Amino acid sequence: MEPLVSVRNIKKYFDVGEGKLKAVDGISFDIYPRETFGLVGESGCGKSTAARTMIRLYEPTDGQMFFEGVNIYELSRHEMQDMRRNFQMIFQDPYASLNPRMTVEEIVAEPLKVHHMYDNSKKCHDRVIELLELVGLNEEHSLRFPHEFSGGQRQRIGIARALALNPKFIICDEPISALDVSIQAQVVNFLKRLQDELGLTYLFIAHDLSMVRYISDRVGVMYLGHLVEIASSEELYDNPIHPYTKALLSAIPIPDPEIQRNRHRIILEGDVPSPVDPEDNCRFVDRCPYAVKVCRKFSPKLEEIEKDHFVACHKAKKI
Amino acid sequence: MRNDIVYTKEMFEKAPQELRDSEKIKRPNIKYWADVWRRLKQNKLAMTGLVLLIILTIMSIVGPQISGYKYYEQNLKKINVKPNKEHWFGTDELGRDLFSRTWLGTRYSLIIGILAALIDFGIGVLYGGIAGMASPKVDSIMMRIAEVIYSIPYMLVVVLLSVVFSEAGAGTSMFVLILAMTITGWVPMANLVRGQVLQLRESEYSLASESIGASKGWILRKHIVPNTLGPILVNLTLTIPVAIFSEATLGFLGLGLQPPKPSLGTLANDGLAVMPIGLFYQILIPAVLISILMFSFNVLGDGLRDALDPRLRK
Amino acid sequence: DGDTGVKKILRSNNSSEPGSLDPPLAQGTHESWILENIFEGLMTFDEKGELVPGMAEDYEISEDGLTYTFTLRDDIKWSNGDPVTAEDFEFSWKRALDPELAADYAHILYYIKGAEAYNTGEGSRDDVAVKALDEKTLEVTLESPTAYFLELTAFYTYFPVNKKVVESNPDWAKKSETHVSNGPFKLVKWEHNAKIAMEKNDLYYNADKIKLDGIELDIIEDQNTAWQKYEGGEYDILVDIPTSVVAQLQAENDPQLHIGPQVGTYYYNVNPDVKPFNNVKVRKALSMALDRETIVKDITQGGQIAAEGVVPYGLKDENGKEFRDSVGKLIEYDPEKAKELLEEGLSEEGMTIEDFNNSNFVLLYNTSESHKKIAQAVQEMWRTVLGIEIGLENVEFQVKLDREKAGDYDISRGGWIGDFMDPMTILELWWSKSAFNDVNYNNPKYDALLDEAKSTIDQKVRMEAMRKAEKMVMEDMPVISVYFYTQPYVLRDGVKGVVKVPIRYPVITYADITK
Amino acid sequence: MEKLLEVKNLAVSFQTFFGEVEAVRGVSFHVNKKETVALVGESGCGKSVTASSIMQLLPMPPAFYKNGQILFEGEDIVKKSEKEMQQIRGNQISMIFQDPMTSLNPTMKIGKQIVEGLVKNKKLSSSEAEKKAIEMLNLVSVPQPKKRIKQYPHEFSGGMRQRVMIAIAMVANPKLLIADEPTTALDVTVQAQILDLMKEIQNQFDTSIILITHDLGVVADMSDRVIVMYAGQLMEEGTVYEIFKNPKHPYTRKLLGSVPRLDMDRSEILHSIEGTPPDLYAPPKGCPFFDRCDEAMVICKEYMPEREYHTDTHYSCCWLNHPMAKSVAEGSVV
Amino acid sequence: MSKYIIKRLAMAIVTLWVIITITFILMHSVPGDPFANENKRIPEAVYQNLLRKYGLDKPYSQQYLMYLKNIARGDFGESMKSNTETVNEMIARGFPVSAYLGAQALFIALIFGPALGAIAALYQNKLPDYISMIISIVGVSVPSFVMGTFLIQFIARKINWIPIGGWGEWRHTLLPSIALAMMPLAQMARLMRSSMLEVIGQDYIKTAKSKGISKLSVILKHAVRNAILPIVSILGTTISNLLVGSFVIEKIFGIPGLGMFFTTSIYNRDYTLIMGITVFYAIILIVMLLFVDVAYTLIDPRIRLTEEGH
Ligand SMILES: Nc1ncnc2c1ncn2[C@@H]1O[C@H](COP(=O)(O)OP(=O)(O)OP(=O)(O)O)[C@@H](O)[C@H]1O
Ligand SMILES: Nc1ncnc2c1ncn2[C@@H]1O[C@H](COP(=O)(O)OP(=O)(O)OP(=O)(O)O)[C@@H](O)[C@H]1O
Ligand SMILES: [Mg+2]
Ligand SMILES: [Mg+2]
Repeated sequence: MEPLVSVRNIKKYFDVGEGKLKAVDGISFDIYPRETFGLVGESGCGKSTAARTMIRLYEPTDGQMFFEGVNIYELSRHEMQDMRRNFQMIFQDPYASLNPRMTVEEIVAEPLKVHHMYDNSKKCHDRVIELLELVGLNEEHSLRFPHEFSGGQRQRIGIARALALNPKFIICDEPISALDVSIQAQVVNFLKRLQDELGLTYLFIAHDLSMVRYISDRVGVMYLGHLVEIASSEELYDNPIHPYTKALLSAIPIPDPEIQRNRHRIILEGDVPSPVDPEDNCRFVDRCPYAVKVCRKFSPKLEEIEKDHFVACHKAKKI
Repeated sequence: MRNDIVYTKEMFEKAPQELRDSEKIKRPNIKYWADVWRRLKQNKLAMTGLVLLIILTIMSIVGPQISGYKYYEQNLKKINVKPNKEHWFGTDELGRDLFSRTWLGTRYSLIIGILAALIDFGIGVLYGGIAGMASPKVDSIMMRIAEVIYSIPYMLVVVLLSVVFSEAGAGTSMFVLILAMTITGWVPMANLVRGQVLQLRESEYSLASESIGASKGWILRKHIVPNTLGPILVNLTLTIPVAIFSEATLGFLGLGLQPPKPSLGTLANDGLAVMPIGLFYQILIPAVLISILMFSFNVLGDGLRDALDPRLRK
Repeated sequence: DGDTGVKKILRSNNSSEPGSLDPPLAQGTHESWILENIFEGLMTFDEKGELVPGMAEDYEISEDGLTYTFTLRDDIKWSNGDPVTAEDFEFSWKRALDPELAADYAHILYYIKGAEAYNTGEGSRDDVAVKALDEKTLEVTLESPTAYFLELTAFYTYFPVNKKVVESNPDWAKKSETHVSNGPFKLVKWEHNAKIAMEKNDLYYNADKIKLDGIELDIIEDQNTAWQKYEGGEYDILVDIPTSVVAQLQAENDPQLHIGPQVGTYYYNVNPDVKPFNNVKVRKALSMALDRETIVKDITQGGQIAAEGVVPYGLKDENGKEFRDSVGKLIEYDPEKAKELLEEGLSEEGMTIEDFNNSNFVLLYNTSESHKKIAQAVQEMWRTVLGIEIGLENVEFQVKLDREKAGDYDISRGGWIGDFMDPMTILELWWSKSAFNDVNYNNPKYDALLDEAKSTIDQKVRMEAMRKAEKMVMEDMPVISVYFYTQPYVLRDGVKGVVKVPIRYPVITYADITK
Repeated sequence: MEKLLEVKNLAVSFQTFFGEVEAVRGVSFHVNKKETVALVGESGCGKSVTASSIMQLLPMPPAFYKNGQILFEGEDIVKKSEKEMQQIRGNQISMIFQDPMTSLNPTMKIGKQIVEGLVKNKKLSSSEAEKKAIEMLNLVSVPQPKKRIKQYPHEFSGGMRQRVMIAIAMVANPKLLIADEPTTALDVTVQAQILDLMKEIQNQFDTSIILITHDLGVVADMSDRVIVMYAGQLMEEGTVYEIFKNPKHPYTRKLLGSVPRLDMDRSEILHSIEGTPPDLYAPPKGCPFFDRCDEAMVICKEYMPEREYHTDTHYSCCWLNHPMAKSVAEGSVV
Repeated sequence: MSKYIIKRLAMAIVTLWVIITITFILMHSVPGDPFANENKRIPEAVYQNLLRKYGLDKPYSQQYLMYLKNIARGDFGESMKSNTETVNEMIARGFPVSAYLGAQALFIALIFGPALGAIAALYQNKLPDYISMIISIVGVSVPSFVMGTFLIQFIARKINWIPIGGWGEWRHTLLPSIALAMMPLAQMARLMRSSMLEVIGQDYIKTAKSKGISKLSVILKHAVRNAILPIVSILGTTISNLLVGSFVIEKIFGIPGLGMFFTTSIYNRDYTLIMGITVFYAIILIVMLLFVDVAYTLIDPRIRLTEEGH
C-alpha cells in the first residue's frame, strides 16, 4: 500500500540565542491511509513541533514531507493554502487557538468560508450545527464566545473546526487531554467512527497511553527530537524494546486504587539533556540503565528489529 | 430524604423517553451586532457621546441658518461684540455673526476631521497590516518607505500640492486638503497596527487559522485586526482633532478652506488674535466645541471598543 | 544719570534673528534696528530725527550735483580703538558691491558711478567712483544727480566696516566677541535666536548724547508673547504689537501707544491682461467701491491713513511741505459711480455682471492675519457695492510672487515700504523697467516724467514731474491703493527720547529711562 | 481529623448577557489537613469555578458569590478583603491553573515567574531567588534549569509550561494546594514524578491537596477522598476505595466505565455517556443527570435528591437510594 | 540581534539617500527661492550674484552631486539666510535646546500618560477613569498654539517665578514642556487604557494574583509590559517629533530651538537648511524606529523581526 503521508528526515531547529534548539532532529515515518499513527513521548520532546512542521506551520529546517506523493515543502504559498484542506490539526491548547472575538459559529465556519465550501449561508450554518452536534455541542452554543466555555467544551470547538473540511488526514495534538473521561470516550469513539465512515487517517499525539493504545494502529515513541521506536500498537505495548518505552509503559496509571498503589514503576534517573546543540549520541544515554560506551559515541539508527518493529537503540537486540 | 414531597409509586417508575430533552431551554438568540448595540446602549458615557455627536451634527447642518445672519455678512459697526441676545456667540473682528460661523465651521471641521481620520485609518491599517504580516524582508522595505515618507519635509509637499492643484480655483478643493493631511498622517497609525500585528500573528489562533489554509490576508482581516481594534479605535479618535487643527495650519500654506468660509481651526486662530485684549469668548467657543467633539468621539470610541470585546460581555 | 550707579538698560524685543550683523549683508528691519545703534554712516539721524552729519564732519556737493566730497571727523574710532578712516568707507562700499559678497541691498549703492557695473560683473572694482583722498576725505561720484544721496549715506548698506578687522578675520561679524563697530553702542552678546545685548560705546564721539548704558533685545517671534512680556513690565518699548492690541490701546487713548509715521503704501495689483481688468473703468470701479476710511478705522485699526494716491505722507516737497498735500486727493469713494463705471466698463468688454461672477475671479494674498482680514472686508465691500463675487485665495508668499511673475492672478495684494524719503521711492515702482513693476505698467509718458525727475537736483523740477507722474498713475490705475502704512509702537512710561523717522524703526539710540 | 477547608453551600453565578449562569449550585465539602481530595466530573461542571472561588480569583463581574461560606482555618474567605487575600494567596493556598499556555506571562522570564511570590513574601535576594527557581525547576524535572529560568514561556513545550505552573504553586509550600488538572499535558513518566513530588511535599509540609483531574488513574493513585461533581452540584463523595469499588451514583459508574483499559480489545467501542449536561443558564429543577441517565425515574425530573449516606464517608445524591425506588424496581410496593 | 541592527543601519544609508533625493527634487520644484524677501525684493543683478555665491547657478545635477559629496563628509553647507551660522552650527545649537525640552516633555508624557491610562483601565467606568479621560481629552483637543497661549496668559502672567517666554534657566522650560507633553500624554493614556483592558482579562494575570503579590505589583510587573506595545509603536514618531522640537511651541515661548527651522527654512526656501534639517530629522527618526523595533523584541520576546525562527 502507498503511504498517505511520508515523513522523511524532518528537522526543525529553533534559534535560541546560545545555539540551535533541535526540537525535531531528523525523524522519518510513514502513515498509511485509514491508519492511526500514535505519537508519544516525554513532554517537550518535540511532538507538537514535529506535527506543526509536518504540515508546514513551521517552516522546516530540513527534510521532506510527502502527502499523497507530493512533497508539500516544495509547494508555493498558494498551492499550500489549497493543499491544507486535505489535512487539519486539532491544537493542544484549546483556548489559545480560538480567536476570543469570534463566536463558535464563526470559528467552526471559518474553514468552510476560507475554502468557499458553500455559496449559501444557510447551508453553511446547517453544516456548522451539524459539526457542533457531532462533537457534542449544540446550536445554542453557536453564538457564544470561547471564553464562555469550560476547557473541555473549548477543545470540542477545535475538533469541530478541524472536521469541517472533511480532511483526509488529521493531526490530533493532544486533542483529549483537556477533556473529561466520558467526553474523551465520546470523542475517541467519534474519531474512530469518522475514520471508518470517511476513511480518515490520523496522527494522534497524546500522553494517555491507554488511549493511544486503544486508538492507534501503530505507535511511534519520541525522545528529545528523535524517534526511538515504532511498532504496531499491540506489539509495542506487549513487547517494548527501547528502554525509554519500557519506562513509559510502566508509568501508565491504572484507574484502580488497589492496583495503582501497589505497582512497580521504572524510575528514570538522571537529567534530560538539553535540546540545544545536543551531542550526536543517543539522547537517552544519561538516563539509560543499559548504556554502554558506543551509546555515547553514535546516535543509533532506527532499525527493524522484528517485523514492523523499529527501534533506535544500540543494544536493542540484547535487551 | 426530603420530606416535603409526597412520594408516589409512579414517581419511581422508569422515566419514559418523552420526558427527556422535552423542554431544553434555549438561550435567547442574540446576534453579535445586536448585542454590541445593546451593550453600547448600556454604556451611559458612550451614549452621551453619541447623543452629543448627533446634536452637533444636526446643529452643523441647521445652525448656520438659525441666527438669520449669513456667515460672511459683515457689520463693521458691530465688531467684537460679546455674546448677547442678537448674536448668541457674539461677533468677530469683522462684525460677522459667530453663531452662524461656528456651526458652519463645525460642519467643515467634522467633515475634514472624520474623512482625514478615516483615510489615515484605512491606509494605516492596510499598510501596517500588510507590513506586519509579510515576510521580514517585505516588512523592512515597507517600513523604510514609510520612514522616507515621514521624513520628507511635510510643508514642502504641501506647498507643492497647493501649486500643482492651484487650478482647482479659489481655495483648493477639499480633496487636495485631505490629501495633504493624510499624506504623512497614516504613518503612525501604520506603525501602531504593524506593532500589534507582529504580536498577534504569533498567537495560536492565527496559527490555527493558517492551518486550515487561510491566507495571510484572511488571517489579518478576521483575526488580527479585530483583536487589535482597541488601540486602533483609540488612535482613530485621536486623529480627528489633529486633522481639525492641521486644516487651520494648512490654511497658512494656501490649502484648505478659503475665507470667509470658517472652520473650527480657523475660528480658534482668529480668536487667538483677540485674546491679548481679553476677548476670550472668540477662542473659547471653538475650543469648547472641539473639546465636546473630542469628548464625544473618545467616549464613543471607548464604548465601542468595550462593546466590541466579547470578553467584557455582561 | 550714570552716577546713580544703576545701569540704564533699555529692553525690548527684536522680532527675528538677524541674518547678519555685517551691514552690507543685512536684509531688513530685524537687522537694521540693531545695526543703526552700533554703526553710523556718513550722515545720521539726530535725537530730533533730523538728518545730520555723522561720521562726516562736513561735505561738499559739486555744482552738477554729481560729486560729493566728505570730510570725516577727527575723533571717530572703531570700538576696538582703531580710527575710522575714509579708506574704511571706500573699502566698505566697494566690498558691498563685490559680486562675490552678493549683498542683497547692493543696488542701493548703484547711484555711485560704476557701482552697478561692478556689482553685475561688467565693470571693475577700481572703476567704482568712491575714493579716499586721504585719511579723512572721501570723494564719491554719482551716475546722475540724486537729491536724496545724502540721506542714503545714513542707510545701513552705506555703513562702514573696519577694513583691518574684516581683512584679517572674515568671520568677524559672526560673534559678539570679534564684532567691531563705530556707532553709539557696541555688540556685547549675541545668543542666536534668543538675545542680543549692546553696551554704550565709550569711544563714540558723541557719547555724551547717549543716555543709555545698554540695550537688550530678546528675539521672540510671537507677537502675543512679546506683548505679554511688555505688559509684564519686561520691556521698555515694543514695536511689533498685535493689531487687536493696537486697536484697543487706540480706542482707550492709551498714552503708551505711539503711532509713528512710515513711508509705505498698501495696494492691490490688478492684472491688466485679464479681461475685464484690462478696462480702466472696471479698475476704477473697484477702487471707488472701497470705503477706505472704514478699512483703516474698523479693520486695520492701527492708525493707518486711507490712501489718497500712491505716495504716502511723510515725504516733503520743494517747499518742505507734505508732497501728498501738494498733489491732493486722487481717490474717491463713490458707490453709485462705482456701480455705473463697472457696468460701463463691463459692457465695453462685452460682459455682464453675471459673466463676471461666473468667471470665479480671485483675490490673491499671501498668508497673514491682517491681509486676510482686509481681503475679507474688501471682498464684502465689492460684493455689497458692486454686486460682484470675488473669491479669496491665500498662498504662501513665495508662491504668490511666483504667480505674479507668471501673470497667474486676477487681483493680488501688494505693498511697498520706502527706502528713502523721497516720492521716488514709491513712484519708481511703476517705471516700465522696474524689477518690481508687478503689473507691468508701461507708459512712456510716465517713464519720461520719472527720467526728468532723476536728471536734476532742482527740487522744484523734480517735484513737479513727480506730481504729474502720480496723477498719471492714478488715472490709469494699474494698482488700487488702499492705505498708507504707519508704525505703532508702545513706550513704557518714563522712556523718553525715542524718535520716529518715517523710513526707520523707532530710533532708540537717544532714549532715556527716567523712571 | 482537623478540617483545613470547609466549603458550605457555595453558589457562584456568572452574570452573562443571556442572564445568570449558575455555574456552582450549593456545593458543600471539606478538606482535612494533609489530605488529598479529588474533584472529578464532566467538563464544564464547575470544578474550576469552585477552585477559583476558593482563591477569590474569579473575574468579578461577571462572577459573583451567590451564597455560601468558604472557611479556611475557620475564617470565611468570601468576606476577606483583597489585601487579606493577598496574604493568603501563594502563601497559604496555591493554585495550579488548568491552562498552562495562557497562564504564564509571555513577557516575563520563567525564573522570575516562579519566585516572584516568594521574593515578595519572604524577601529573598536575587541570587537566593535564582537558586530557589533552579531548585524548583529541578524538582519538577525541567531539564537544564539554569538555562531555562532565563527563557520565556513560548520557548517551552506545553508540558514544560505546566511543570512551571506546578513549580510556581509549590514554591511557597502552601497549606492547601489546589491543582486544577496539573498533569494533563504531561507524559506519564513526568506525571508520575510530579505526583510523587506532590506526595512528598504533602508528607513534608502536611499540605492538603484539592486535585482536579480527568485522569481517573491519577485519582486512584493520589487521592484519599473523591468528590464527584455534575452540573454545578455534588453527586457523590467517598473515599477513593468506596468510589472506585462501590460507586453509588449512575454518573460515577458511567464515568468509571468510560476509561479505556490496557487489556481492552481495540475493536471494542468505549463506553461513553451520550448527550450533554444541562445548560446552567436555566438549570433543571430535578436531578441534572436525568436526561442522560439510563436508570432515570419520573421523580428525578422534578426533584433533586438529597444526600444519602452509605457510610460515614460515602454519600450519593440519587433517587435510586430511596427505598421506594428499589421496591418499585423489584415490583414490591411498600 | 546586533547583526540585525547593523543591517538596519546599513539600510538607513539607502533610506537617507532616497530622502535626500526626493527632498532635493521637491525643493527645487516648489516656486520661489531663498532670496525672495517678503518686505524687500531684489533686482535681477543682485539676484544673479546671490545665485552664483551659493552655487545655484549650476545645473541641478551638479548641485545634487555636490550636495551628496558634502553630506558624506558630514557638512550640510552654508545657510542661505543666515550669514552667521552654517547649517551644522544651527543644528548643533538648536538641537540641544529642542532635545532638552522634548526629553522633558517625553518624560512628563511617559510618566503620566501610561499611568493615567492604567488607572483608567483598572477603574473602568468609575471616577478615576473619567478624570483620566477628561485630562486626555483636554490634551488632545486643545491645540498647542492655544495651550501655549493660555499657559502664558494664565500661569506665566500670574506666577512671577515662571517667565513668560525666553530661554536660559530651567524655569523657562516648564511651561513649554507641559504644552509639548499634553498631546503625547493624552495619546498614551488613551492607548494604555485600551490595551490594559485587554491584558487584565488574561489568564496570566490570574496566575500572578494567585501568587499573592499585591495588586500594584500585578499591574506593574505583569500587565504593563504586556500592554505597553501600542505605546511603544507610536513612540518612534513621537520621540523624534519631540526631540526636534515644535515650531509652534518654540515660536510662542521664544525658544531658540530646532523646531523653528522646520517651518522657517521652508518659508525662506533656505535650501541647505531644509536639506540639513531633513537629513538630521530622518536620522533621528530612523534611529528611533529602529529602537522601537528592538524594543518590541525586548518587550515581547515572541516577536521576531528576522527570518530566524519559523
Ligand atoms: N467567564 C464566564 N462567563 C460565563 N460563564 C462562565 C465563565 N466561566 C465559566 N463559565 C461557565 O461555568 C461553568 C463551569 O465552568 P468550569 O470552568 O468551572 O468547568 P470545569 O468543571 O472546570 O470544566 P473543565 O474540566 O472542562 O475545565 C461552565 O458551564 C462555563 O460555561
Ligand atoms: N518557538 C519556539 N522557540 C524556541 N523553542 C521552542 C519553540 N517552540 C518549541 N520549542 C522547544 O522545542 C522543544 C519541543 O517542543 P514541543 O512543543 O514540540 O514539545 P511537545 O513534545 O509537544 O511537548 P508537550 O507534550 O509538552 O506539548 C521544547 O524544548 C521547546 O522548548
Ligand atoms: Mg505539545
Ligand atoms: Mg476547568
